[in-house]
Amino acid sequence: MSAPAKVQSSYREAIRESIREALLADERVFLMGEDVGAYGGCFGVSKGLLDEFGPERICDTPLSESAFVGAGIGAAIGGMRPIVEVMTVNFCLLALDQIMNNAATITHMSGGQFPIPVVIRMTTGAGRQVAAQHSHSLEGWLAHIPGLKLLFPATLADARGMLPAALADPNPVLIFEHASLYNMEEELAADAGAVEIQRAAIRRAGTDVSLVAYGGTLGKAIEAADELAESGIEAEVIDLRVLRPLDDATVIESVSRTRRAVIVDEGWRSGSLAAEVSARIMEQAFYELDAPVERVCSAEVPIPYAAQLEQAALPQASTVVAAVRRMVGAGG
Amino acid sequence: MSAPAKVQSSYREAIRESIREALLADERVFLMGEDVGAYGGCFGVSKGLLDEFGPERICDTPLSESAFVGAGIGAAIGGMRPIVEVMTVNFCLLALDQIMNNAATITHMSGGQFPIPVVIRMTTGAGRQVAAQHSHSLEGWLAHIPGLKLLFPATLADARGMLPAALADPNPVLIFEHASLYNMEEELAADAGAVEIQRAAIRRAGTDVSLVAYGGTLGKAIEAADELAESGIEAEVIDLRVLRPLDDATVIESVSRTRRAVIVDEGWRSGSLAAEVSARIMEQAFYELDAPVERVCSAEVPIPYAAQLEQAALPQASTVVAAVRRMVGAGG
Amino acid sequence: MSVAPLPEREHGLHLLRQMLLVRRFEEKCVELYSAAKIRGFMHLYIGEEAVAAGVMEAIEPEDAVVATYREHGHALVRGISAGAIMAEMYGKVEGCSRGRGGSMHLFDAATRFYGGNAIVGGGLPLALGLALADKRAGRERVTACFFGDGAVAEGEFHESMNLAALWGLPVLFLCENNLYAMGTAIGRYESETDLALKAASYEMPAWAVDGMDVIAVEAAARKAAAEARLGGTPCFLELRTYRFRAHSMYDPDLYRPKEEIERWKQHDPIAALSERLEAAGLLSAEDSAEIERAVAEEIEAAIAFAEAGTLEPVEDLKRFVYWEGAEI
Amino acid sequence: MSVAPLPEREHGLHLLRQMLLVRRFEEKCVELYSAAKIRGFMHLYIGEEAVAAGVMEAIEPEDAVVATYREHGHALVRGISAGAIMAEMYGKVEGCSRGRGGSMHLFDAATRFYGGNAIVGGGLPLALGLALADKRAGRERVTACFFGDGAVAEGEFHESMNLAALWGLPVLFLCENNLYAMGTAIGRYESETDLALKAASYEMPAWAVDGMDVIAVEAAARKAAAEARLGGTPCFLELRTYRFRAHSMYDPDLYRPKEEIERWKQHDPIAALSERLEAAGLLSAEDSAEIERAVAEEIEAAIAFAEAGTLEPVEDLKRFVYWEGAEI
Ligand SMILES: Cc1ncc(C[n+]2csc(CCOP(=O)(O)OP(=O)(O)O)c2C)c(N)n1
Ligand SMILES: Cc1ncc(C[n+]2csc(CCOP(=O)(O)OP(=O)(O)O)c2C)c(N)n1
Ligand SMILES: [Mg+2]
Ligand SMILES: [Mg+2]
Repeated sequence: MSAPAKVQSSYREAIRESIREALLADERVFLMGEDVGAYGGCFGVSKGLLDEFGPERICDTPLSESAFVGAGIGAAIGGMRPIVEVMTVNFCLLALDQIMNNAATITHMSGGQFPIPVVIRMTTGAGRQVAAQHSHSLEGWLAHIPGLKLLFPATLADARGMLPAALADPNPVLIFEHASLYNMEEELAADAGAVEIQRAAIRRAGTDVSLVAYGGTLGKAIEAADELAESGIEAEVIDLRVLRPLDDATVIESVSRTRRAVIVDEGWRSGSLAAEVSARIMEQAFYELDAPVERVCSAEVPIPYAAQLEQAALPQASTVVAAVRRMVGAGG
Repeated sequence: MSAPAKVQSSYREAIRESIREALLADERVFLMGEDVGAYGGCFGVSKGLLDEFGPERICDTPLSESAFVGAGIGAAIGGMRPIVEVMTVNFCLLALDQIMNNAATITHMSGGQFPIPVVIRMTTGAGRQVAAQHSHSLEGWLAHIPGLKLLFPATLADARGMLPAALADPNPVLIFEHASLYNMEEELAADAGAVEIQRAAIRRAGTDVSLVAYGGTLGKAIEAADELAESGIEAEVIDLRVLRPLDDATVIESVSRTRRAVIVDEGWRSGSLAAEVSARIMEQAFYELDAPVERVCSAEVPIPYAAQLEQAALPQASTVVAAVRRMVGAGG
Repeated sequence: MSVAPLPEREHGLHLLRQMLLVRRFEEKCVELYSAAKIRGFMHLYIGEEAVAAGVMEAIEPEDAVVATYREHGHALVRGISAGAIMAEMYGKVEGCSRGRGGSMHLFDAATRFYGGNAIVGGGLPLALGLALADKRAGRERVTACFFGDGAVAEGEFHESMNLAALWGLPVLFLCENNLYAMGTAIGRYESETDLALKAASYEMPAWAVDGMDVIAVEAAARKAAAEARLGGTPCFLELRTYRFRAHSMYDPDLYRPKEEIERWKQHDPIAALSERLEAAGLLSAEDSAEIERAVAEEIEAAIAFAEAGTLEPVEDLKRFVYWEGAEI
Repeated sequence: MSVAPLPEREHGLHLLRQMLLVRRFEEKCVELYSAAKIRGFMHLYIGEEAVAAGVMEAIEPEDAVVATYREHGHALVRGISAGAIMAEMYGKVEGCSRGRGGSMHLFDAATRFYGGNAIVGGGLPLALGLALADKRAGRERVTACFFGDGAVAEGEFHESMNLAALWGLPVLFLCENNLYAMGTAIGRYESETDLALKAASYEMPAWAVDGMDVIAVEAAARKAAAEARLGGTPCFLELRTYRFRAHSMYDPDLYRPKEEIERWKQHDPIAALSERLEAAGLLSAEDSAEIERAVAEEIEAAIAFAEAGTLEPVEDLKRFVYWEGAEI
């Protein structure tokens, strides 16, 4: 063992490994949520953990989103380090009172008396024909809430390293996992660990346009950039990583160089995170822009089951490419 | 009785009158919610209606936001015209699953089989020192949801006329009422009735900057415009009125003339409705702008109890004035 | 639970056919899922057919039905055509939800079938409202609301039970207790597993029923429907049943003891009814063959219908976000 | 409900003093509200003092408390200084929540007082978590969770009761049944108004207690706390009480019959205890006067403290949105 060892891993395994390591490292950590135990997690993330750690650390809960999310918040105030899994973001609507009025509020409202080191994980996103009630992308919407931090790993290193960083944070942290990423495979350093959770990352350098993406749309942005490169347009691709507080410095710096931006976001367009990014570019880099910022978002419809409709509703690499070509044509 | 008669009314009375009229006009209409009956509504809106219409039409509900909002949705599908009062927007977090996954979704998801003519009223807004859990301004946030329509009366005519228009609409309509407006008094036509609910309204004409406001911030925008006028800056004031679907045509037309815009929104800044308006101006009027669009929103904090902190957290006319002066100085 | 008396031959055969239609339809669905004709989440009702088949006998065409994502059975027995359901699962415009809902969101205005709700517990408040509308309009109807044992843990269950009892809404709360919420056994998520007991804290009449016995289900549902319709009161039925298949097509089903599954399969509701009818001389081998044949034919026709269906053009994506129908 | 035996003189006087402190403190609050020193929503506990006073005797300093927006009484009896509470209501930095919470959001880490929650039912899940943390850490503590009768209708009540019973969490569910949720009488929002009965459907021990009798409350709370602490099980107490004042300062209180209010005032918990102590020769007129004097002094000091307090500079508005304390 001399050269820095690499292991092949999936996004799912990277998250599982990060949970395992946290459970081993700190007695105060436990995982709770619907079907995290005997079932192994609805996306198989926690498979095997019940056998390894037992039901005191891997806790199946009733279908009671408000109670168990609130219990996670209370346990964090009580000194534990809970990892609460809300199966999918679709069900967090039932726990939003706890998230907004307790997790996000109590530290401030009590005058700073209580840290709330709870981590809440949720799967998000569409694309698998599971229809309107199971296809929400609400991460950008939840990013509206002060007092929370929101993370969205789009790479294996982040899938592996965001959880330990979140657990070390004394504030409530929501971590999103896009359903389409679980099977993504990559090489990962064998000793991969916590990553920083303040900054956006430039995943591809470029000079002609900034593509701002995150989570499930990062791959689409990169695909678009690759296609654009063939016709000589060099797109810079930014992975927001942290949805709250937003690292707009990285975005503004990039846009100030490229003078154009397209934001790619799976949320519904009106009131999307993309709107916020666009507004910030307006405010901080207006005079740097050669063309108006564009957004490629989901269509404003409940996501339909039929494949052709669903795909038409979601952001696509081709839509991004078209937006960039339009923009370069117009402004340059 | 010859000249068009006027009556003095408050915002509260105008809403009450619109409910009364709807109850008289259509047997299918009923009002339900916490304390709408014996108590007369937590803001006194429904005072007297129980006596007039009886408990079959004015229905006190248990503290069960999810059940009674869902029941309103179901009753609408079943052919009724329910007016559901969620005491304040703060408590709608407990009913969001019903609102997003049923009210906003079933028409589309069923392939267009069911209209859902439910009206959901909620008081919103801060400014009365009722602290973090009772001071949310979530109307802009809820405007993210496709399938809903959102209205916010900021004038007496709208307070009087939006409800009948909403009840006539076959879709779920959310109506917001800002707590600070209930006591607002104005003259109202004695025969005031339904108003249109598609368009934004220009409440004050101007040439130098467009102030985009709605609901609780309209008064502040007008106040700012009056102050600006003293130093020769003529601000146009737009009342959005309809928060979804947004009437961006009116905004874009105005901004194209004034070449500057400030959006005044009581929501938390990141992910606010103001962000959406800014992004749309970016997309549709970028080349018309003389200066970047600015937002005056609430600070990103749980709203505190102490008066000086609360006021510092909220948008103020003075902040709007300052933003406009900065902007006019910079761009003009 | 005493043994309910056998119905007349014709009715017995009808019940058998209804259950068999569900069983064979879903067996086909499994094949079609493997062939990627059906996608997304799919939850099978196999093993639980007696519940839907029994309950639907107790309600009228004018009554309303609210179901869950595990609702192929309810939809078929309620009378939505197998073709419209299959086309829905194919994502075709001819589907009962125009291809927009899929397996979990079958809707049909004609039979007052209001979904197909994939949020556990999410259909209950809706059912209250449907019943409320009927009650206010003076229509003597009931709303049959199906949900799983897992839904009992949700806050919406509690709120809905209370409101229904308080307002005397004619809702049948039909709890399909198959002992598991996904991979979690009921004893690991309910502190009190006798579900009918819950109804007592709302002063609501409640019974537990052998959900593998279609005749018992029908009898209980008739009693509950009569109380609801005339007494204007909700009723709660715990229907004790079991799913023979995994929770969904994604579920490797590793959390249930094999013996438990085998034991329950001994109580297959279709076999049980067949045997009772045969023993009573009401069902012959030819009858059985004929039912199988008719069912197979219906399903083949449904598949042909779905195959022949059309895909909605993507230009129509935004249609029906808002109501487009006649003025209401 | 049998009459609980009188405690020793010292303890009796202590209970009396606790209740009187709450009563007189709130009477002052009314004046201060009229004088606009206190703003926002304010809910008075007057009439219900026996509940907080009795329960707090049953729990230890290491235990936790979760309360509602009607929590002046709980906070005072728990031992948060009257000055810190008054300063909070004045919106001063010296307040127990730095002036950010106000009347509805009293917090105090030192006494493990976790609010002051103004969302009906919102504190219950939090209480589960606090109890869970203690249980996992092997600390023999209980969490006392107060809520109103109205909260029983909320889904969170149901979810929390089930989860607490299922996991054996040492939570005392303390339902302050004052017969009204704001302006709605319990019979108009609960289909079954015997609240202790609800606990049965979670297999949770439960008792109803005369909440106007501080000695009975203390006895019941001691029993429940002992079960919770040692048995690791939640308990539910229905504390039958009544608020003598309106729901909040905004409430004209028009929905309750005057006679009902007068009837309940005959059961004033403070007068009742005084009379019993006097009758037993444990309380003299001088004792009463001395208690009144001491309480008045404490309250005057609290007001002086609040008056002398400082307003947080607006530059600090964004402090504590995220944790600023020591590394944890
Ligand atoms: C609110 C909510 N939480 C979680 C889920 C994910 N989920 C789907 S089905 C299911 C189990 C439901 O069990 P039960 O109610 O017993 O119905 P069954 O599937 O056994 O018929 C879960 C957890 C969901 N759909 N909705
Ligand atoms: C979820 C929620 N809905 C509504 C309200 C408004 N509200 C405040 S107190 C109250 C009545 C609560 O009654 P109860 O629980 O009996 O407590 P009490 O005030 O009688 O002590 C209501 C409806 C709220 N704060 N939270
Ligand atoms: Mg089940
Ligand atoms: Mg009460």
